[in-house]
Amino acid sequence: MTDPTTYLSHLELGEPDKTFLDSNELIINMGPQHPATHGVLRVILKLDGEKVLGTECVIGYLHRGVEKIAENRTYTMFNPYVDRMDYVAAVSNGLGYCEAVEKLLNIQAPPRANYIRVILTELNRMASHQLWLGTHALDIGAMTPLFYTFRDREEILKIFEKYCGARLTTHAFRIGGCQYETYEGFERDVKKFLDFVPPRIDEYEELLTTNRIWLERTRNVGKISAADCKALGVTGPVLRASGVKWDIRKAQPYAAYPEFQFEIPTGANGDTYDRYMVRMQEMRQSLRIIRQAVEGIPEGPIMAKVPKVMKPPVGEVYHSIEAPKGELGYFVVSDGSTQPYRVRVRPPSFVNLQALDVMVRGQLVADVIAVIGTLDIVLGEVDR
Amino acid sequence: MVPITTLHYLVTAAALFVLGVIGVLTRRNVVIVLMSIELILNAVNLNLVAFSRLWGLHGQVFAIFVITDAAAEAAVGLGILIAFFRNKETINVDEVDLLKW
Amino acid sequence: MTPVATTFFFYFLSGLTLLSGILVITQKNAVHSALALILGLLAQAGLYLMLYAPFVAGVQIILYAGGIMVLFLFVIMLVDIERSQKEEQFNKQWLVGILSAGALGGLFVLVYTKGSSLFPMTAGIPAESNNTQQVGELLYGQYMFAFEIASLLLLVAIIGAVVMAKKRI
Amino acid sequence: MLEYITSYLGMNTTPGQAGNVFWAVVYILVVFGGVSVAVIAMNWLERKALAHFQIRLGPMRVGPHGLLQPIADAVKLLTKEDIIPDEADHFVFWIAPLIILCASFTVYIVIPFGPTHAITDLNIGVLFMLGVSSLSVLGVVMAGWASNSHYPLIGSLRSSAQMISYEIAMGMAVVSAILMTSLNKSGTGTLSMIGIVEAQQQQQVWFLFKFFPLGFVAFAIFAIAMVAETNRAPFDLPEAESELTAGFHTEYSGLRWSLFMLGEYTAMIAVSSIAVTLWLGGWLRPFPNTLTGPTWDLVFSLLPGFTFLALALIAFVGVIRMPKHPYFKIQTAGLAGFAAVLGLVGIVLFIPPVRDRIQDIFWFVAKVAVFMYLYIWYRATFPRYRFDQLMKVGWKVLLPIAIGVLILTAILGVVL
Repeated sequence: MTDPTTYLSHLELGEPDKTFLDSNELIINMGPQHPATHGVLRVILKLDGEKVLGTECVIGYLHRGVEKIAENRTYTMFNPYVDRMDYVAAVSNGLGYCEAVEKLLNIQAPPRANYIRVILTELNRMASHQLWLGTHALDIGAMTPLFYTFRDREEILKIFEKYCGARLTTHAFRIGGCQYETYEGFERDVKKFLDFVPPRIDEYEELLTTNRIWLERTRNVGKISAADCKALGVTGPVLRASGVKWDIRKAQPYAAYPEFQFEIPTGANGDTYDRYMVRMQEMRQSLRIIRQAVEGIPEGPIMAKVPKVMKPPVGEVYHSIEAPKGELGYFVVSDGSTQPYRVRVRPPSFVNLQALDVMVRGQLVADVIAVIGTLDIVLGEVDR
Repeated sequence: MVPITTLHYLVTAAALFVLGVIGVLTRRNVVIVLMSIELILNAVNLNLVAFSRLWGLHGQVFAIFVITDAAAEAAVGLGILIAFFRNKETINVDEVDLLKW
Repeated sequence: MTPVATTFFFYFLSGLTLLSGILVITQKNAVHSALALILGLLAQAGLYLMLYAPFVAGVQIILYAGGIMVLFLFVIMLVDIERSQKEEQFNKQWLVGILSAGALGGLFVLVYTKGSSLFPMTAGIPAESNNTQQVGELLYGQYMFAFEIASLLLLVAIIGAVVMAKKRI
Repeated sequence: MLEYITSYLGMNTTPGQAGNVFWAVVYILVVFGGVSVAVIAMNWLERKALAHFQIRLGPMRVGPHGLLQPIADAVKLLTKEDIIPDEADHFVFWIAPLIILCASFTVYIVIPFGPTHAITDLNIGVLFMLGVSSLSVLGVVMAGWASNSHYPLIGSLRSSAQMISYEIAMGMAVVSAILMTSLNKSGTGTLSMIGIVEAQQQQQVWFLFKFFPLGFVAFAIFAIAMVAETNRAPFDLPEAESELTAGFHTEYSGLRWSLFMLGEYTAMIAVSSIAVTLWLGGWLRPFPNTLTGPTWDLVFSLLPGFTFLALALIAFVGVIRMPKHPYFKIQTAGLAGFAAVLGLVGIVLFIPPVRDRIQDIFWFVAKVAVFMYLYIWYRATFPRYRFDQLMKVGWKVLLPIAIGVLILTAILGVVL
């Protein structure tokens, strides 16, 4: 039997210190097999007792080369792949990609398609936030919200399933609009959902918002200033919780968003509690958007005129949307052929994860868990 | 069967005391030296309690004082040990030969 | 409550005490020493019970086994055991040490054999039922001053330990 | 020999005090078996209750409504491979769960289930309980150290700090209750568990309501500290799943792991018993002052039987609501049998001699059961504290309040 350390010797791993008095640091590996790293994130923590001196994220355990795959697929064929990045918000991913390619092709989705897109995307934002809330609360030790949120997320997934047959990786949209007309009773289902979910959100808040332990665990934990957020490129609820009123749905409107009224909730302190509050309010705003959309949904075609063989003119386009986790951007370069020359994704989770080190330095191990939870990362998207 | 008398307890205590003394004199690990001191204190306690059976409860009161003292001693001793370990990275008594560091 | 099988329990408990004492001073690993010491402390608590000193026995369990020994284990974990285990365990004076300790033991035996007539070997059994109360009365009556001094000692020890263990003062 | 056995029956005391070894052994076996069954039942109840808090069903497959699930779990754990890591300190690794288990079970020596239903009555009963239950921290520390791994080590360091910190507040709260026992004519208190309950009987008040709200505050402090002592949510940092994978027992598996669980649940029942004895009047029935007279006595003595009949009724409703599919035939029959057993026990409890004997135990167990439910409730509701916050709560909130309550109790005791 070969000594396993011989394999490691060429890696020049320094021998970690075995003691952890304050003169020495303790280095622990959190993940990739760890219940609270949301998949396969590996964080190397340098600790002084329980205090975090520094972190190092090791990513790539879920790398599948999504961007490279795009170069060998036609524009249409690549569409389902994007669902596999942020698999809890697959609809948003699809919307971003479709709109980017539409921009490249210079076509416009018809208004009815845009309305359907908004409804589904906002529903998916709800689903993503619910999943985030459940797992985040579980990380901090509250078990029960997880089951409540999953119960309600189920209703959203049912609507998706009825609409396009898939629950998670939906592939709901096509380039140029939507493939499917809404099913019989779609509006009724959505309206029923709109009526039933606000009390459920109150229920989550009842468990957490005023809970003393929750407050102590989240207030002043993982603070990040607006300046730091901007410097690191952090977007989404994390940015808004630091007090920056930046939402691409308002700043660079896409789909049917200009036609709806909604607020951008912001926080003040940029701590975990503010991020929690921002997301909770975003859920309510999403409901507001869905209600406006489902009530004002126009009749008409759902698909624009799109050539059977897609050959966009030579050029490049960057299009970004507000995914549940932040700015999701697609940079698509066309060389005039049927396949994209290059697709680059700007995933919000990947960029937001950079802020981890800034947010946890000087805090405790338990806060690392809380902050990983509050960043709302999905490793499929980080590693792509 | 010999009835158990006070002398039995005293002999036990004496043996324990001797064991403690051997530990203090021969071990190099400071933690074990401190533990040997605890052994000595315990031997004294056993003596005190054994005698308290003869001459009233004063012995037990003293035993409680000794336990208090042991707690204080352990806290300070281990505190010194940690401070020492932090500076010299050793817990060997033989190397504790400086009055300052 | 009358003790059952006094002789057996005395030899059992005192044997356990002495065995643990031997283990404490011979074990290589400090954690094993601490474990042996805990065993010895518990056995000694049993001896106190046999001596009709239940309060001292309770204090022994709570303070010694539950408090001081946890502190010891805590510190042993903090300091580097791996390396100290590889070092020489006994110092060079072990022969002298054992000889002098043996001489001390001989002295004890001498004193006990010569002086055993000074005190009665079996004594009236003090009433156990209000032992705690009597100890309390002594502590807060006759030994009030000593008690207060002891509390002061503990305060000093707390401050001392904090100052010692603090990173930067 | 027979005489030795029967002689105890006439004595009105615990077997330990009577010095009757035979009955002491019988009591020990009964308590050991009873606690083990209680732990198994608690395991099932926790999973079911927690499941219903969280709008799910919990175990449903093994036996009707998952009643046999704990047994299936036990079989699974016993047959699992017992893994000891190579680098672990084998002896310490082996003995750590046993220490926890022994410490938790030894406490039951002095728990009074009734005026004579205790293994023995030490006159340092409370001190003994606190001391022995504090020994379980040694097992936790040793398990964490012996695993020779980082997460268990951090877990055990956390737990040792936590348990020592909360023991102090706990002790102060206990002392204020003991102080209350001395408020009688002779002015002498007691540390004996039976004596404490008898003092409550004598003073005609549970210490929970004595000097309201002082007794209540002391009780609340104890109730919080005891959750921390047993490493349960929201103070379950030593085994915080999301932070330290499983804390001090990360490296344990199979039988040894189950010993930790057994120890934890046993300790939960033990500390709840202390709280019940000190503040909730132990085996005394509720409302002894307002609802007096032979009629009320009769009503209260019938309650145990009715409780079991109600449980039987619930089980019977379950039988009716079972699916009628032939697949569920055995399960339905099993549940019906369970209902019948419960009903039978209920009817047996109506027989006058049994009724009078069992009453004390019933009230004690019922009060402990309330605490067990609280434990589950906490776990379903609260997030977990962070380590520094835990220390802050222990040292800066609970301890000063406990000392304040102690001083006020002493002053009131002298003045009144």
